[in-house]
Amino acid sequence: MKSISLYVDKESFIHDFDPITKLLYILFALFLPLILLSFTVSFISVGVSIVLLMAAGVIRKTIPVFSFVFLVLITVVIIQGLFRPENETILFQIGPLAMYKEGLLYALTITLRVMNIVSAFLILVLTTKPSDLVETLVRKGMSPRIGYVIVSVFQIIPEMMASMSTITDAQRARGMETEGKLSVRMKAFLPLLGPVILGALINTKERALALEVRGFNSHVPKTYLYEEKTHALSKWVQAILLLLLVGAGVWRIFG
Amino acid sequence: MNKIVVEGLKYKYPLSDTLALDDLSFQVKEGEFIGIIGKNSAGKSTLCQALVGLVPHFYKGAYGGKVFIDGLEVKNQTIADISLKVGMVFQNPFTQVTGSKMTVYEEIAFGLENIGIPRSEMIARIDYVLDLLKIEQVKDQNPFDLSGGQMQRMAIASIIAMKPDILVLDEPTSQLDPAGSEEVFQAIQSLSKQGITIILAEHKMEKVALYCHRVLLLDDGKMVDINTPGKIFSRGDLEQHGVAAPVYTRVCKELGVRKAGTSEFPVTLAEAESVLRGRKI
Amino acid sequence: MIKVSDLSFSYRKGTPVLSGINLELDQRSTAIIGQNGAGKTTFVKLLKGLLKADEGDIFVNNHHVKETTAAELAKTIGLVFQNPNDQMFKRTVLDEVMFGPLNIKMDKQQAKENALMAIRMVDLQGKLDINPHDLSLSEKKLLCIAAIVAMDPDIIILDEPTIAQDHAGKEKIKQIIKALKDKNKLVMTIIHDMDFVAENFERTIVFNEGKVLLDGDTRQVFSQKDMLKKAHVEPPGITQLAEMLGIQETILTVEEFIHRNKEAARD
Amino acid sequence: MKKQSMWSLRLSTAALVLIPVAVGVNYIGKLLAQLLKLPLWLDSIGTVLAAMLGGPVVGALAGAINNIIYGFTDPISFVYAITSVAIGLVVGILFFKGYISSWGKAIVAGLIIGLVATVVSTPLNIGFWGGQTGNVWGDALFAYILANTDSTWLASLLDELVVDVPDKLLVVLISFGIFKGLPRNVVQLYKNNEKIETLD
Repeated sequence: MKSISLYVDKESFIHDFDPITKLLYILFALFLPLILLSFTVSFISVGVSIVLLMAAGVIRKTIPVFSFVFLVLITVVIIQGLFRPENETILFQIGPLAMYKEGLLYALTITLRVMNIVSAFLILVLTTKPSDLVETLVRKGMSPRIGYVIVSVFQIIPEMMASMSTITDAQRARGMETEGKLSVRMKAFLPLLGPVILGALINTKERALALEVRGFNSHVPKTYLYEEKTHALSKWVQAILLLLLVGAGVWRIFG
Repeated sequence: MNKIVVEGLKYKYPLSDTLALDDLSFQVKEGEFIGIIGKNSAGKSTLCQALVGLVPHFYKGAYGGKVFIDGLEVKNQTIADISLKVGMVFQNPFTQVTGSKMTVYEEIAFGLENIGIPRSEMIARIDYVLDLLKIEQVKDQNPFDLSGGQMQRMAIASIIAMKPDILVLDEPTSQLDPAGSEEVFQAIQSLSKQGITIILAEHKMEKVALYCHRVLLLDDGKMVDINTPGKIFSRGDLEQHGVAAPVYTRVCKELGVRKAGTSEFPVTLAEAESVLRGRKI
Repeated sequence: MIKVSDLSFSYRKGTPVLSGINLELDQRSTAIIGQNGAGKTTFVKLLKGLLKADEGDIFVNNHHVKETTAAELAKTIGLVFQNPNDQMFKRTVLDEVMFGPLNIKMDKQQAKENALMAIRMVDLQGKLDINPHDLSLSEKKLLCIAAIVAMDPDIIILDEPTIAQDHAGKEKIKQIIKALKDKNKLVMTIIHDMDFVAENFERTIVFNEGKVLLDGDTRQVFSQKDMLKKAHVEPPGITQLAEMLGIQETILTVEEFIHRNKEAARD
Repeated sequence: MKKQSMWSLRLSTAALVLIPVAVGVNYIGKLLAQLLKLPLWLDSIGTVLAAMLGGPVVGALAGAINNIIYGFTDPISFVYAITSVAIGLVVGILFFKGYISSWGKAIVAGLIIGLVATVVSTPLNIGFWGGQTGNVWGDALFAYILANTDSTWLASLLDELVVDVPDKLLVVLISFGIFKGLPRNVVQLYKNNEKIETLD
C-alpha cells in the first residue's frame, strides 16, 4: 500500500534516536536563532540540520520539500526586495525596478527562518515512523484515543484513494466522462467525491463497532507490544540541547 | 451451565418506529454452537450486537428485558468489560481492521494493549492465535494486503487473543469466496471443539445444518423457534419466514423421506445420502 | 456478441493476471466462476474498457474495445459493481437510476421512462423518492442493477449479485435475470454461489490462474469434478448428492433430482 | 428530547473515527482541486463536515490533526493548524446554533468562516513568510499593495482574504450540499448525548 508519510525506512544513528529527542531538537533549532537573533547562528543551525539529514541518508528525500519551499521563497525575495515599505538603500537596478538592501535582508531572514524550521522538522519526519512518534507521545501522556486517530489517518487515506479509483471505474461504467474539457471534469467532481465521502462515513460505523469490541474504551491502563525505544545517548543529547538553550537565554538577558 | 440468558429482550433503534428485537427469551449453555437464521432485517445482526453490548450502549435507542452473560447483566456493563467475556466478528473484513497497525502481528496486539495485557503474555497469546487460525505465515504483512479469508481469520484471531468464553460471528463469510469461507468455517469449528461457545448468524443453511448444535429462527424481530437443525429445517413454515432449508432437506421433503425413526428430514449431505442410498433413483 | 482473441493483461510487468484468453460469447446467459484472484474481475473490466489489454483484441457488438472510451461503450455493455457504495451519490432512488441514461445523452423523458421501467423490474417502485443510502444493502444492490438496466445496454454483467441477498432477494435476482433474457440481453455474472449458477445460467466459464480452465454448458462443466477441484470450485450441493448416490448424469437442480426420481419410480 | 450540548469533550467512538475520515476527505478535496487546476485549495471540506456532524470539538480536533498529519508531508502546514482549528470551531458553533440551515445562511456562514480564517492566518503569514500566502493570485495582489501603500499588514490581509474567502465559501457550500444528502442513520451516528430509553 502506498504511504503518504515521508518516512524513509533505513538504518542510521539518527533513525535510532527516540522521537522525543528529535522533537526537542526542533524546539532547539527554532528558538536558538530567535533568542540569539544572529544570522550566523541561523546559518549554523541550518547547516547542522542538513549535515544530520545527510548522516541519516535521507537528503535526497528532502529535495521535493525544499524545492517547493524555494519556489515560494523566490517570490518572497523578489516582492520584499522590490516593495518592502522600509526599503531605502538601492542595491541594484533592473530597468525601472530597483532592488533594495532592506527588503533583501528581510527576505534573507525569512529564508533562513523557513529553512531552519523545515530542515529541523524534516529530521523528525524522515527518520521517524509516524506510529512510533505517536506511541511515544501516548506513553508520555497523550490520550491513546487521539493517538489512534492520528495513526489511522495514515492508513485511511490510501484506503480512500483506492476506493476513489473503484468509484471512478463505477461511474465511467455508467457513462460518465472523466477526461476532456474543464467543464467535463468539473461535472465529474460530485459523482466522484460524493461516494468517497458517503462510503467513508458509512464505514465509520462498522469501524467504530469493531473498535468497541476490541476494548478501545477500556479504562485499564494500556500496555504496549513493543518496548520503549531509547538511545543510550538520548539523555545526554537532550541535556546538552536544553543547556545550550538556557545558556543562550541567560547570555541574551545578562550578556 | 447457562452461559447466556436472554429474558424478554426488546430493542428499538433511534429514529425507528418498529422493534428490531421483540421479546426474545432463550438460554445458551457453555460450549454450545448456536446458529441464528432468518431473512434480511429479521434482527440477526441486532441480536448479535445485543450479546456484546453494542446494543444498546453504542446505538442508544430504546431497550427492554435482560441479557445476562455469565450472570452479568449487559445493560449495566460497559462494552469494554463485556468484550472480555464475549468477542464479536463482523461481516466486512475491511472495516473491522483497526487501520492503525502496520502488520498482522501488531493488529492482533491492538485489543490486548487496550485491555492491559503484560507484554510477555501478549506475545504468547499472539503466537498461539496465529497458529490456531493458521495465519502464522502472514504475520508481518500489512493487514490490508491479505486475502478476504485471511483477513477474516485475522479478525477472529484478534478477538480470540482476548480470551473470551463466547464468540459471536455475524455472517463472517458472506463476502468471501468458497475457499476463503471454508478456511473460516474450519477455524470456527476448531474453536467450538475447544469449548468456546459460538453464536453464528448465517445465510448459508448447509453450513448451519452441518455445524450448529441448535438453530434460532428469527422473523421480524421475533423468535420463531430455537431447536436442533433437524427440527428447525423440518418445519413446514420455513418459507413463510423467508428461509430456505438446506438443499438436502428440500430434496428429501419433496420425496417425503425422513430420517429413520424420526419425524425429521435429513439436513446434511451425509444424512441425505444415507437415507437415499439404496432407493431406486 | 463478444469476441475475445489472445487476450493478455498484467497490472505489473512479469506477473500476468490474464493470459491467452480466447472466448466467443453469444446470447446464452453466462456465469464466470473461479477463486478470488483468478482474473474474473479483471476480465470483465477489460470487456468494459475500464482497463486496456496488453495484447489481444476484444470486440463487443463490433466495437473494437481498445478504440472506444468506457463512456461510449456504456451504451452497449453495462457492468454492475459489487459494492453499491462505490457508485451511489444522488438524493433519491429515481435520480440515481437516471444518472446513467442522462450521461449517455438520452433525452430526459426517455431517461425517466427507462429508469421507471428498470426500477419496476427490481421491485423498488415504492421507494422512488427515498435516499439511496437509507435502503438496506440488498435493496442497494437491486438499485445498482436498475441503474445499469435503465441505460438499456445489450450486455449486462453482474459482479456478485447474490452477496448480501437472502432467499427472497435471490428469487428477485433470478426473476431479473429471466426478464433480461426475455429482452434478448446477454446476462453475464461473476459469482461464487454455485447453486445459483446451476439454477440460472446456461453457460459456465471457469477461470483459474488467469486462464480459462473450463468452458461450456453449465451441466457439462459441473460434470468435470477433477477439473473443478483444480480451480477450488465445489459443485452445487444437489449435484454432489446425486453423484454420491451413483446417478450417472449430472443433476443441477432439486427439480431435476425429483423428476428423475419419479421417472425411476415409474420404471 | 433534550437538546444536546455541543461542548461535550467525551467523544463517542463514532465521533472519533469521523476525524480520520475528515482528514481523508480534506486530502482528496485538495487532490481533486489540483487535478482540475482550480485556483482554490478546497482542502477543508472534511473539517467542515466533521464540525457539522460532530460539533465544534470534533471540528477543531479534525482541523488540528489534519495539519499535524500534513506536517508529515510538508512541515510548513504545521503552523497553520491554528487556522484549521478555528475553522472547525466556528463551523461547529454556527451549525449547532442553527446558522447553517439553508443555502442562504450557508453563504453568510461561508463568508464569516472565510473572514475568520483570514484573520487567524494573516499573523502566521507575516511571521512565517513575511506576509505572503504562496498562492499566485493572492501574492500578486500582495506585491501590488505593498508597492502602493506602506503597510505589510494590509497587503497580507488582502492577500489572504482574496484567496480564503472564495475558498471557504465554496467549501462551506459543498459541505452543506453533501450534509443535506446524508442519510439520516449516518447523521444520527455521531450524536453523543442521547440516553437509552426503557421499554420495560
